[in-house]
Amino acid sequence: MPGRVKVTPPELLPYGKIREDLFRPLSGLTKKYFIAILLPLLVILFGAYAWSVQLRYGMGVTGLHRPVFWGFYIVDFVFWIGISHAGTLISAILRLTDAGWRKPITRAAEAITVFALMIGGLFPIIHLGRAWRFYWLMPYPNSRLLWPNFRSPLLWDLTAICAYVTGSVIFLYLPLIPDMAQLAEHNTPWRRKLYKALSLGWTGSDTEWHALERAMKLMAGIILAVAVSVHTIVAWDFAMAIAPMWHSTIFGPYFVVGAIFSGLAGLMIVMALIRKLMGLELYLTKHHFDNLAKLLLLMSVLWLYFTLAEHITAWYGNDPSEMVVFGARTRTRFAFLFWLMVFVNFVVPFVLLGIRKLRSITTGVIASFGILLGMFLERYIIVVPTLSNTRLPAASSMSYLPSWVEIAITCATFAGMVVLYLLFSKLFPIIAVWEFKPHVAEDEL
Amino acid sequence: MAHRWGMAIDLDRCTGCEACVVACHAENNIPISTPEQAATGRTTHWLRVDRYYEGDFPDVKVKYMPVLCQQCDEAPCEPVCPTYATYHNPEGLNVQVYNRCVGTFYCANNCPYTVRYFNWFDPVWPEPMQLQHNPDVAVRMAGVMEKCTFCIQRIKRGKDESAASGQELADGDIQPACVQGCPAEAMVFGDLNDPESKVSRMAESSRATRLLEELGTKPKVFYLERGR
Amino acid sequence: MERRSFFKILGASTAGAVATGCGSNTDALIPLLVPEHNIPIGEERWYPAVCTECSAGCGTLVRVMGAERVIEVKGEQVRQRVAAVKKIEGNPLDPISGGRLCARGQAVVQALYHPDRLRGAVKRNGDRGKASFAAVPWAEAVAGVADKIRTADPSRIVFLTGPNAGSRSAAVQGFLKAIKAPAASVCSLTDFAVERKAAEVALGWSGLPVYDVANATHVLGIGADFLGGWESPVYYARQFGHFRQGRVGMRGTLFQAESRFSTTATSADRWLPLTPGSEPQFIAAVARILIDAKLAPIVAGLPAAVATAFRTADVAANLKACGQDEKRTRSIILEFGASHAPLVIGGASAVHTNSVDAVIASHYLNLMLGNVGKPGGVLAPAANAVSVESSALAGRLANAQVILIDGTNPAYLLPKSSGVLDALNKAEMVVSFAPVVDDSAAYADFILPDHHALESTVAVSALVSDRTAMAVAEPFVEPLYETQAVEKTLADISGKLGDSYTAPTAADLVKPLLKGDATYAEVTREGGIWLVPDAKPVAAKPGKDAALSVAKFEGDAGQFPLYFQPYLSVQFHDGSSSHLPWLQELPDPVSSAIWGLPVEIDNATAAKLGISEGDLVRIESAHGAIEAAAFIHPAAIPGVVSMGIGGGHTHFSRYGSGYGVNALSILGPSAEASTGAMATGATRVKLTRVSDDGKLIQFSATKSENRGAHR
Amino acid sequence: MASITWLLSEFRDKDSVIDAIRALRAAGVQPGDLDLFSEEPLELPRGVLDRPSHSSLVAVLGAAAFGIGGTAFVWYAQHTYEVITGGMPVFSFWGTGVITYELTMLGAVLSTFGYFLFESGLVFKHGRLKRDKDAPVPVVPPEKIWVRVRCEGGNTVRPTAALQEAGAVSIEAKTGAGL
Repeated sequence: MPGRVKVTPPELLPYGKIREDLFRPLSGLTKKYFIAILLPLLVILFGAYAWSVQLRYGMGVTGLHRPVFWGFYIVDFVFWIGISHAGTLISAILRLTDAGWRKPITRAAEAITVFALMIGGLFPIIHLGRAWRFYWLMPYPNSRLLWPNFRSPLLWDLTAICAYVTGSVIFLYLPLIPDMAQLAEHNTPWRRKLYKALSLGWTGSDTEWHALERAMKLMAGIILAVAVSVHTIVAWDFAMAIAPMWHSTIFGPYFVVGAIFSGLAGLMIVMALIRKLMGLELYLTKHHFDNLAKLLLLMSVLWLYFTLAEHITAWYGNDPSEMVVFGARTRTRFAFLFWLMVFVNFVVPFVLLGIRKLRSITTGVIASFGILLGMFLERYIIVVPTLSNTRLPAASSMSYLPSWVEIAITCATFAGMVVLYLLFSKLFPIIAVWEFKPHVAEDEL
Repeated sequence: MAHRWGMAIDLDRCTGCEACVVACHAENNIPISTPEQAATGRTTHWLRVDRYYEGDFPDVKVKYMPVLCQQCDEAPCEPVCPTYATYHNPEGLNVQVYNRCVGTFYCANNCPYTVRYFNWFDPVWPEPMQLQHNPDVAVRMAGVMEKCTFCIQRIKRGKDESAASGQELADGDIQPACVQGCPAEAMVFGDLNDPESKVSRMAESSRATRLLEELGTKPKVFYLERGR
Repeated sequence: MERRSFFKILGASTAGAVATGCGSNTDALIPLLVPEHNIPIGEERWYPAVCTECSAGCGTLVRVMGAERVIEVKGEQVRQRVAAVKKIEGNPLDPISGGRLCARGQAVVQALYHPDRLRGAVKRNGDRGKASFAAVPWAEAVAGVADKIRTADPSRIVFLTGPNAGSRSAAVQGFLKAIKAPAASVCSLTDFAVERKAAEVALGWSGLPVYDVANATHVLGIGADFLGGWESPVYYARQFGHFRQGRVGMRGTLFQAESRFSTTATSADRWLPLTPGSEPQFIAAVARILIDAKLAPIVAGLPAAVATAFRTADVAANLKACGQDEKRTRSIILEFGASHAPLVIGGASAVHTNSVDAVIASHYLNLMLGNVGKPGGVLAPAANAVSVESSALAGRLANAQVILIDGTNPAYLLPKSSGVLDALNKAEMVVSFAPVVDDSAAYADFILPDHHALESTVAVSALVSDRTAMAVAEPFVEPLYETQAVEKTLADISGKLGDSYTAPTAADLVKPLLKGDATYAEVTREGGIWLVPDAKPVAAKPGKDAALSVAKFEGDAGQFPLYFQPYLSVQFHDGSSSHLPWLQELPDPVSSAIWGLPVEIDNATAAKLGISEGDLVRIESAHGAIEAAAFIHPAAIPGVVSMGIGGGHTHFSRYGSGYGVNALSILGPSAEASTGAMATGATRVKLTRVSDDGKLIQFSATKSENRGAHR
Repeated sequence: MASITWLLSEFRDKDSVIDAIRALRAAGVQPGDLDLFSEEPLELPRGVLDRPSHSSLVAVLGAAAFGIGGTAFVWYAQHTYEVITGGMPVFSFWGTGVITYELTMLGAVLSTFGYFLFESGLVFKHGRLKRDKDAPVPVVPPEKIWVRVRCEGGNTVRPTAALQEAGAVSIEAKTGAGL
């Protein structure tokens, strides 16, 4: 038996072993784990210091200037909101289509969503000139007798992100309940307390299971609608402005596709790491990565299609101010970044993942890192060239480069993702245990 | 009838001397940048004089164009502000309320004229430079957006004076600092709702154009083109 | 006059005692809250004043309001309510400023509240030029200066002044007479000695001719940047506005022939890029074209030599020497000559060795066009126009025993080749009256800081005016620091010497001009005295002979292939405004540069030398070298590099020193022969690229509007 | 007051559970008296043990309530302090549409979650669940399914027989007080 383990599909493993394998990483704290969490914590600490400098002295400590008023923070914002689409969207789509191979992936993906949203949601606050007044965007009866301006796309953002965070936390939480109920049974006292409280006294009765399954089906549908709208609205932050190369109708779907694309890449990396670090080779098999790779290829093509559509319409339209931005992107100042983006977002995935012989977990991870870089660049290329090439040519100005503060804060958010993920995977099984059982009822009907 | 303030700038008169720029600084407590800040693009000029070189040597021409907030009737900066820090006042002015501003930068990004300026740091005036501050104009703190106000404090003062003296406001009684200072009298300010005002007549001129009119922002600054 | 402005004047005339208009309400409401002499909160008062930033003599109107400052009294911080200057505008009653003001005039208030103003008299306690000073009591400083003057050889006392004509110069000349020293020497780029001399030679006028631009139909500027750095920029800009669009159905047309794409050239309809120093040849060609076309006949009074030169000028050769395309130039000149009221404005914004010849020739051109003394032509200066009394600077400085400096900055203005720094180092005593330590004051043994003009009584005659015009102001704000008006300081020094000298006051200057029962008090209420134009203006008395000489340049043409043309910039003028942050961050009209001016290089030269915009380039003459950022100027003349004056102060406050470089410092010592005026445009240089980091800071992009196309 | 007995029986696989339920129903046990406990969701064939649910309706209602309520709130907020910006009307379909949509979705999310807590009985016990809140709950070891039958008045004979017939591994009875 042990020798044949490799070919056994995880669904056919004995349940006890699954449970044991998946719960094992939760217990025991190794030195490695501490270091893995401590290093990113230091990075976060430095990022926090950088932010405190920014709060103390003003936005002047960033690389922003007139007319490039948006820079790394907004790029980060779009990037992280994009990453957040990994989870919810993927797990919701796969759940709705009942794709069986999704099962070991969904939890990991949904966790990415929640953390990426928490991180991404910080940036609209970090980028404010007076961050300590961020709550002025909230609709609450205030002493200024003034409600916020609901016509502002930033209010749309706020509403959408609030809805999305709420939805995705619930979406992550619901399928965790049965697992936590199990975890509550044998464990250290404080963990037992925690899991007990969080599992709300789950007993595993068929009433509960029915409610859970129904809620998950509904949630999958709703969260899909929210996720699409969230990134559409993020895109509309740009598209609603009458700035050249922003005022585009395809920005909504373009951003959604880009978001899923980067989300998948993020998921690929996270899964490969989990697999390696937690010894879950049995559960996250080549099969899963293969499927993810195919999805990545699909999104890569879609992304290229949108990029092409976006640029060819601008080029053909030959609007003078758009052409300046177009030129800056493709020929002059940002050309290197632009073509690097096309290379890592399209050429690299197609070579590494499109050619069957080359397709492996390693190449998938390499391609995914490329895609993450490419998608970061994409957002940079959308934000900066438009702003630095104003409609009145005389107002155009020097290029934008981030300052150490912006870089530190950006790094801190990546570190934050690592820390949050490490904590999460120590507290909760990263693969939904109960979902592993084969569903046979439908076959019987 | 309510006023509708507007400006006309005759580019044929403008010599690019930039007296208007200093007038604006003196009137509006505009922060002084340091060379380090200037090098990173943090200089503030509510009113700037753009220059465009055209033609080949020796028939090169320069077009000077004083660009200030165009006080658009349909201002793109206004709807995007989540806190109503920028809104439209009853006299058609595009008003910036510093206290409400949280600094989202959105208005500046959506301004096709790029006339919005940000306070990157708290402004510094070494003693005794603060004595020059115009008490009619707020000094802005770090983190808020600012821009040309058409010297709203002068409009207010003009209206107060007219109310106190019982004399109706005449065309030209109210002048923003830039208009007042312009040696070539290239800039004219007045009420666009008064068809007899100088600015209304200049706006009717066949030489009159508005900046980026095709965007539908309906600016209230009229430029009279050069050379005719 | 605009009604509001009129109110301002009314307010000003009664200010101090009773507030007017709506202000009385405010007074009634808070009479007990503020001391009597302070201005109620929120209330504005307007006082007339005089702008002394340049020599034009604009009358200004100053907005004063209450303000608060924290001062230290016996080690304690005390809040003090003061009347503070808020804004400076033009005085609408003044025919020169007409209620308008240039950028520098409006920035003056920053000089008043400059953080680096000297708080009192100081004495040098380190090496000369290092600007190391310690405060001393005024009495000690005055005594120190007086002691030196007492023992010095009066003929070796050199008093350097700026170009201002008025109460200050009267006081200085009186003082020098009293101590039996020679008259003051004007050390300035803006005394317009060339233009004065030319007017005297060609038209027999003493004072600067007035060009009636407003009533001309076509103006041909030759070498005179009359809208930028020239005699009276506000006056001419106002006229220009009217000339362009102020007349129904009539738009004035401006042609500008100059070696630099100056402010005037940018405003011109056509620009004729002249080879530096070729103005006389150009004028001869213009004259010949006009004569041939029978548009301007040789008139009586034209000296025979000039008439012959004009009549026989070789148009093709001359225009070639000037770098002009003959066909283009001919059509421009013919349009100009055929116009209803053509006017030539000749000047020397950049002085060449032959500039006086050029300006004289321009006057003769106007005589031929028949516009001298007529509307739309050249008008005679007012009868009382100030003629600057001056002793030649050359030679005296090197031999100076005591150097007193007021209103000028020789260490900055004079090139290194003049030996000015040696003279300042060598002199037994250097005294400066500068309110802020500048390049020259850094060498001073004593600085006896002057009041700011707004804190003192000032009377300044208008530089360019066809009528008697003198702007007069009494102070209306308390002196901020322990400074002292130079008039008083000179009287103190003279008192120590036992002389009975008293400085002439503004009132002394005004009184002879008063007509009827007008009083000095009335004059100060209005801000000046402006009489109607003289009924019988001084007639032109042409006749003195003149030659059309060829300009000479410093430096070998082979080794130094490029002409170097420093110019008076809009923001800094001759560098005297460089310490004002508003002007430092005022984008240069040409390059949009802030905090330091670049050197302007044409496309071809830049391409040849591999220089691109923002590069650091070395500008080297036979007399020195400077390094500045490059600006590739689309309208620079091939082979001519220009640079604004005003950067590179060694000492001029925190805002003025260290930004840009001093273009004047590498000039050769050559001068215009008949006037001794420094030939600012007569030096050749070569350029080399140093690095790509010229630290050029531009506020906005300088681009063409034509942009973007399929590619 | 009738005493109540709960039969707790353990099964090894789903098929025998289905048999057991069918047998119990045949023995007259109401669906409301039956509960299954398992470690994983049991998807039973339709008609075996249906539990009617209103979750979709509740989600729609919640969505509609939030959408309408949110829109009304925006309308109210915009009109209490009318500020004109950019020439846009104070309140418009286009400008508010996005907010309406997001709030609709938020309503659906919250009502779905709320209804889940209610329906599952985890937070709001109701009906049958409230009645049985003191009933014994089996500990579910892996790979096991428990069937709990509520027998009123100690009438356990027929259900026990049905369970045994269906292949129960063990059956134990517990008695407690009913309502």
